[in-house]
Amino acid sequence: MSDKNWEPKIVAFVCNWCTYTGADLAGTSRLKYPTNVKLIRVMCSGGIDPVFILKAFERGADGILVSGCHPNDCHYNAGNFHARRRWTFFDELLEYLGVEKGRLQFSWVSASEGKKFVDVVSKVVNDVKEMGPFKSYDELNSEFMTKFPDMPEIDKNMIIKEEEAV
Amino acid sequence: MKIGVFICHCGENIGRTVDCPRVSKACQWLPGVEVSLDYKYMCSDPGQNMIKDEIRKKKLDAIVVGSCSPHMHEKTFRKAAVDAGINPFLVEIANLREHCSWVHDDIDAATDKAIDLVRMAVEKVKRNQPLTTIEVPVTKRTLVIGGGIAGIQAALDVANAGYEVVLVEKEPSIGGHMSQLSETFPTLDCSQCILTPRMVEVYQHPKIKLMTYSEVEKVEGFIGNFTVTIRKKARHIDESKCTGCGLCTTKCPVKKKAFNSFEENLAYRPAVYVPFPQAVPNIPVIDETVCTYYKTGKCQMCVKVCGREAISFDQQDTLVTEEIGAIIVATGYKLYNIEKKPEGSMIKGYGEYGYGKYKDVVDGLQFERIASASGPTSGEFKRPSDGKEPKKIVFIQCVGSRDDSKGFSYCSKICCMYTAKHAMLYKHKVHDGEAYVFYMDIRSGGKMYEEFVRRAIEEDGVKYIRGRVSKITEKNGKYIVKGEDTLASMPIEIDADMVVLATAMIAQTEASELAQTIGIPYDKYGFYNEAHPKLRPIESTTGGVFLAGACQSPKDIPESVAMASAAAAKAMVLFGSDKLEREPVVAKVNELFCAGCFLCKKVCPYGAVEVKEMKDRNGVVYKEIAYVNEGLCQGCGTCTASCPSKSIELAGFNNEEVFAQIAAL
Amino acid sequence: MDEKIISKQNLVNFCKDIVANGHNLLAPGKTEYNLIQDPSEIVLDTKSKPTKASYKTFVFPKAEPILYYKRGKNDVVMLDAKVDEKKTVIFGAKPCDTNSFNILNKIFNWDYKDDFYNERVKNFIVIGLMCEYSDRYCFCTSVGSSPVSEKGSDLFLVPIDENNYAVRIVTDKGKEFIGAYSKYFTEGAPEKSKAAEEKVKQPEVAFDSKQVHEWLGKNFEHPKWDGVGDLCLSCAQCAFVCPVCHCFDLVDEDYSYTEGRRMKNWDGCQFGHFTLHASGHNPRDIQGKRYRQRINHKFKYYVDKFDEILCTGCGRCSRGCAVSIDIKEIVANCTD
Amino acid sequence: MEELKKLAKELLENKTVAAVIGYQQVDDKRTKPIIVTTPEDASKLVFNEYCLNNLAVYLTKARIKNLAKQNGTTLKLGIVAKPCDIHAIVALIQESQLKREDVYIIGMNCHGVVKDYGMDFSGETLATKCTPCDSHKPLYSDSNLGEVKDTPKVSDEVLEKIQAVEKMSHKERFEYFKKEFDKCIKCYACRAACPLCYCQRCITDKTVPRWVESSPHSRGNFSWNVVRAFHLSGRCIGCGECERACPMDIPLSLLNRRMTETAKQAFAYVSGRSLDTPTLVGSYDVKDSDELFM
Amino acid sequence: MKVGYFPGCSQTGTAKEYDISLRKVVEKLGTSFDEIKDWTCCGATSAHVTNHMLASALAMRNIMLAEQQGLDDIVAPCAACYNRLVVSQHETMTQPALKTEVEAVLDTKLNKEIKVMNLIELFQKIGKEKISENKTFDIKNIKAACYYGCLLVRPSSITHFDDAEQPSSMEELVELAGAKTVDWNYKVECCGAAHTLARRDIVLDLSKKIIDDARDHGANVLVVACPMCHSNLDMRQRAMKRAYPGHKEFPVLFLTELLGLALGMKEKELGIDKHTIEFNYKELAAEKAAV
Repeated sequence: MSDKNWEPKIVAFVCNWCTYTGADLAGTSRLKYPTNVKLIRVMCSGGIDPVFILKAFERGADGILVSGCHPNDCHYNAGNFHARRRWTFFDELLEYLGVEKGRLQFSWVSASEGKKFVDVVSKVVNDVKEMGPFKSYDELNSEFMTKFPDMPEIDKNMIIKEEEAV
Repeated sequence: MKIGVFICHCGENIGRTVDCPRVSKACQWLPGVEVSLDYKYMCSDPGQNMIKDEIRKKKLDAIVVGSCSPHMHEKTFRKAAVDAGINPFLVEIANLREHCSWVHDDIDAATDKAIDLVRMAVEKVKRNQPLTTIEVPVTKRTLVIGGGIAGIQAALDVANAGYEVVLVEKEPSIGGHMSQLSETFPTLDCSQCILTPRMVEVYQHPKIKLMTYSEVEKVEGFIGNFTVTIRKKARHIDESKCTGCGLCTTKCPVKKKAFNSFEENLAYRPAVYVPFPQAVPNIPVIDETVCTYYKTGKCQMCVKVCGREAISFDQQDTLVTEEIGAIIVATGYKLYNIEKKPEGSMIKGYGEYGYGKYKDVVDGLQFERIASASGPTSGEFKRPSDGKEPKKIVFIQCVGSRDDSKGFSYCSKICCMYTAKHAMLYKHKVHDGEAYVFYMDIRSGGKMYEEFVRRAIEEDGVKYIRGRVSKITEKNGKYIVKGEDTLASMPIEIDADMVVLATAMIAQTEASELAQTIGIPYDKYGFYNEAHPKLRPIESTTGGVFLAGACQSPKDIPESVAMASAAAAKAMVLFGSDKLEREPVVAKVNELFCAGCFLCKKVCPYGAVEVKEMKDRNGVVYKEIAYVNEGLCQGCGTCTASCPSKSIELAGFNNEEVFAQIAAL
Repeated sequence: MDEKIISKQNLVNFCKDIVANGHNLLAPGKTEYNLIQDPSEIVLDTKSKPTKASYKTFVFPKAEPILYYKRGKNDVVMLDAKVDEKKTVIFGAKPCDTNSFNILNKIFNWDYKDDFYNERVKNFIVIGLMCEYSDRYCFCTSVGSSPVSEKGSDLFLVPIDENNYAVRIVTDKGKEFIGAYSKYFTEGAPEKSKAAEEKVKQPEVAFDSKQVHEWLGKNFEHPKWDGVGDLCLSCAQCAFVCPVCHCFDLVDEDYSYTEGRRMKNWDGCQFGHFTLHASGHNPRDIQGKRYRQRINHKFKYYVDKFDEILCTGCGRCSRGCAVSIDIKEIVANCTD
Repeated sequence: MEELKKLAKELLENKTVAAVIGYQQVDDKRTKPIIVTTPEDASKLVFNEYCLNNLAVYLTKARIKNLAKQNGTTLKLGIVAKPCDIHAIVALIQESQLKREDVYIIGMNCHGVVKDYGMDFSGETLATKCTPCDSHKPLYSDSNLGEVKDTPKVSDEVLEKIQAVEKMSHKERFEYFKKEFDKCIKCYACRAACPLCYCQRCITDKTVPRWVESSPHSRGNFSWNVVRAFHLSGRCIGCGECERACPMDIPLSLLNRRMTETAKQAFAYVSGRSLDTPTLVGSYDVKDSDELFM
Repeated sequence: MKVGYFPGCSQTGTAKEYDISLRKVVEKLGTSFDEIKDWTCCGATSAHVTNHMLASALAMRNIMLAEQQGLDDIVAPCAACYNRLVVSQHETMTQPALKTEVEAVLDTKLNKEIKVMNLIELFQKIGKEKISENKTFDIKNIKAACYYGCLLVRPSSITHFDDAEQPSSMEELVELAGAKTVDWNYKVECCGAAHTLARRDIVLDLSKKIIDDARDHGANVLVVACPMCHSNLDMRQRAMKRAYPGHKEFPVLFLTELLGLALGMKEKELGIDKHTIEFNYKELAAEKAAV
């Protein structure tokens, strides 16, 4: 991409029992993956509403990972089976609307698959890096944003990543 | 709202890759954050005291702790918060260790990410609702599934403590695989002799309700409050009348139609049978599939000989419902049948070594029966094909286990020991016989185990060859075993009279189905998963369900017994109090907007969603809506995602909280 | 009033110049009014059916930011949104559309002067076109207008023969505007355009708005409202395609952790939650009450307040209604 | 036609039904819905190729339901329904919005309807929802009326359009739908006209948290249209009312139909066809495939 | 039906009779071959142990030609060719780096996976039932030991053909043709072909074991589907006689020859007279009768 320093923003919606724990295992095993991904924990993949995914895109996510327990292994028996039907439709729909497959990826990662978690995350990050920023979705949002590029800075302290705050 | 942010260095674990002071400084500027601090070990007493002091001093409403995984210390920090006077559900953990410092190298990037994670947690905690734990009653009854040695032990332990037990066994008798064994290692005492008294004790125990020839059909409910439906299969014998005289079994004209599975198919059994003489209960079963009466409507020999009129051909399966507080799963194992198409098996055999083709290639349990004094050969070594005494036996270890390409990757654990035992038993009876053992490694960890193997080699002269067997071919009644002696680096050929395969212990055929019925996870082999491999090896991840014996992984008898007693203790811990506290992570319906499509009811895995009638002032029902039974809800949230109008929310993980996290990205 | 003549060819040239001068040019398309890049695409047809949606969104946008904000730890700064000051020419609008300006000007300049609206209108040049279309839903004549009404137009086109249009200069703004394009215009012949106008078939007058006004004042509670309410599905199609419905809603929308905007969006009185109070109480809880509000607002309250009927008689709401509710029929029935 | 009037009259007279939801003629080539509550008005009922509405939408309306409650008992609601409308009724019953015994279905044999009022009925003017239709006789009905005629055979316009869009690149598709959705004014006519959008409070009206941005700008329109299509996935019965109701001519049936095809291909399920099968959304099969999304 | 045909070098030389009988049998069963034009070495020779790239490229060249010729599947009757083509295709298609390299060497793009069939798969495709349908000559006196050798079934994870240890698909065809089969132990054992020139002693030992086991289990004919196996088992029998006095000659037939007999063709027609060990069905039958 044109901006060399661009780093994609990746959100992962994961279930508490398998993928979150799998990610814990990746940590315990000191495996490495890119910092781009941030996890949002829900109890079960069955509880992941596809609208969360839209919301994350609205908030500038360049790629999204959704992951839960393998089929038959759901902590709640059947949550992921329902999720599977839901995801089938949602993924088909977004794909049809022109969102590339790589932007939204689904996987099953169990609590013992720390390595798989790392592989999955790395794949999402790499795929999204290759595709570049999710400009087309951003442009949906820019309709009324770009007109006023020079918003005044209220409070220097708001730049939260700046070290010398105060 | 005043929020406190506490960043833990975790010694160097977080501090090495995440610049903790920078994180805490940056978080000071988040809206709502009153105080933001970092400390070496937040989970230590001084760390917790710091949190408590700040809560009291600054009158904080909620806290965010940036530390290790919530699975580690969420409870610790919640407790600290409660001590300082705030609701435990107003505590959020930002996982800065497992999800940040340990998985990243770049300090700048990891610190940035840590700030993001804390910010997300702050935004979530702002929306968190104070929740109170839910108390549920406990039914002080235990269900033990499986009547092998593990199930027997667990049932006896719980019953002896004074609690009621329901013991369910799918076979006509309890006893399990242990009852099939000839002798046990490393003491070589008789398996039946030590087991039978236990079986009888179970049968006579006033607190144990024994249900043999029965299977668990449905498990509903949750820890302390399970409702279990058990299918009692039709025995076609009236249990209340039968005296166990056995006349029917001896008079049954069906002689060679059904294999005797207790004898590992080395003998036949009649259509009405008791699996083995010491069976508990000593009540026969009629096998509908071979009984002449069920085929032709004639015969009824058993009816004629039974003086008690106990034969009941039209007996049907019955369903029994039991209220249960804790479940101990002790369903055991089976042997890997590597025959090419083993009947009824999910796992496809790979058919090497001529198993299933050559009659004299047998597996471990078959050899146990041949060696057993009560077995088909009355304890004399005779090979199945022609009944001759084998003069040369080859034992092959690790058949189907430790084998990535054709079998299973895991070590079957007990085969080294029982093969040594087999070879020893053979040598004790056939003094001029030769016994060869092909092994990969000898794994004999355990009290007196290594000594036992040495005895087989040194005293009994069993020949151990390190190497694998490539092929067994048959020639003139002999079995040519081709293999390699890897210590001598030589190919080797032995013309054996009989071959014994130490096939892998694998999960029961319906292990995964039962797991799904109960709602417990299992690994890729079908063995049940423990909640934690080190610290919670007895519990399944489902509350109130405990594991005992080989259903969790291959185990020998002492290990199974130990695990069974541990499971019993776990069940009793549960019964120690009258009420159970449950996390209040449950779904709740917005009654104003629920349209009553009941999609939530359809997707709920626990049947926790019920129909509620909404009535107007005149008592007329104006709509039917969903209602969540808090006792049954386990908090998965599948209902919340499926609700089209978003009129059902999961406490603790409600949509506003998730959205706040997304917004804080 | 001045009148000029322009040939068809010059009309295209005129439009081309408008675009070339950097003005927005709007003309009716199939569904809605479109911004035109290539004026040769414009089809001027007095017999064409009114577009499904009016051009309301160009003066009173369906969604517009009114301010931007940025939150700090303890404070907020705000920045007013501004209106694009580009001149916009609406070309070929029907009299039932142009009439909307007269009506909307009143509400947007009443107790509060709406800068967003007024700024936009200031930059508008409206070129109306005589209308020869009429179907069962048209009733401009019943609300005091007509297919040849110049109300709201700055310039008004009347076809006088196959190749020429009469251009009536209605306002000074219109006069000033065509001054720069005088080369395309020749002197007019008012008698020809008069003749053309007289040939136009006027829709029948369906009701007397005064009587309706009176009836509405007396029949706030009338079982008739429930009948309509039972059929209406509670969407806002009627309000949103209406050239003069002007209700709006204010929403704050974040677009990042600290920044956001306040949006002014169209709202429709037929939505169930339009009048839903935070308490849970809803004064217009059933559809009949909401439809009654719609009719009353248009033919009673607005008349009381501004002496204008809040309706141009374009019939769009009825034409687009999924369940064929015909406002003309209902209003015509508002008599004893 | 006479038999319809006669039946409705009888049903109302003998109090089998409290009302008959049906069609009345407006002019030659135009009908509109009518709710007949008296036997006298039964003569207003008609059925022909201009009966475009899917009247099942009325069955979930509180006031209409109240009509059925008379003197402490609940009468049935009669409805004149095309075979495709009956699919919606089936779906409503499956989704607990209606009880089978509470509705009297006057199932009409149907050979298609026109695209819009005022058109002559022919192959060219056949409504797009009718081209792939295979239900010309009611699946479920209490009375089955109307003559059986052949439906004109025309190509499946919507499917062709779907395929054409599928051939575009992702970028082009995104742009195409952005342009279409941009037209949306959020009048929610699509929602109002849909018999299966019966929620008491739509997800888009939920403000805390804000699920779907209410503004009719690009982003809000995109979200709304995605959520609408998603909520109907596996449920849409293909009556096409949303698209007909849309004042801005957004090709909504493209999305609905596309998801219907997915339901067909991935799960061999067509919504509203059987009262005996569980709904696709809300049930599962352990053998469902991951292939479509993984 | 038309099937792509990759003959391989043996079919034009030492195993000419295999080629002849194959073409005749296939024709009789109503199928014709579309031979790959300009086919070259499959790479099964020393290439695959000396130069991996060369071995892959050689095989893929033939597959590329098949693709360009518009074929969906090809048959490689020689087990060595079959194995090389299948393995190369698998490796090339699953390793992007190798694929790029091979494509560069071949100066083309490899787009589609061509299904490479061995002899038995060919008959499965044509339709096994066609054999029994077209059978005109009774060969019930043949008791065949079906010999698969090493290359036909392995590695099973790539070939996905039959069971690597206890295959049975050839028996099925032979029995459909009317002959009997025996159950024996050496179906997939090595015949020593890799050492055929360098270590004749090993070859003789291994091949003799195969022949002896077949005979011990009551067979009177060995049936093979590989020209390498055939040349070892057939041609080496004279040497075997010298090395192991008392060795009795044992006929070795190609599967296609056996099928040809059942379909009513004469030995000479099928090229069986080219074998070192003579075979004549009439004599076999007569011998059988004499016993």
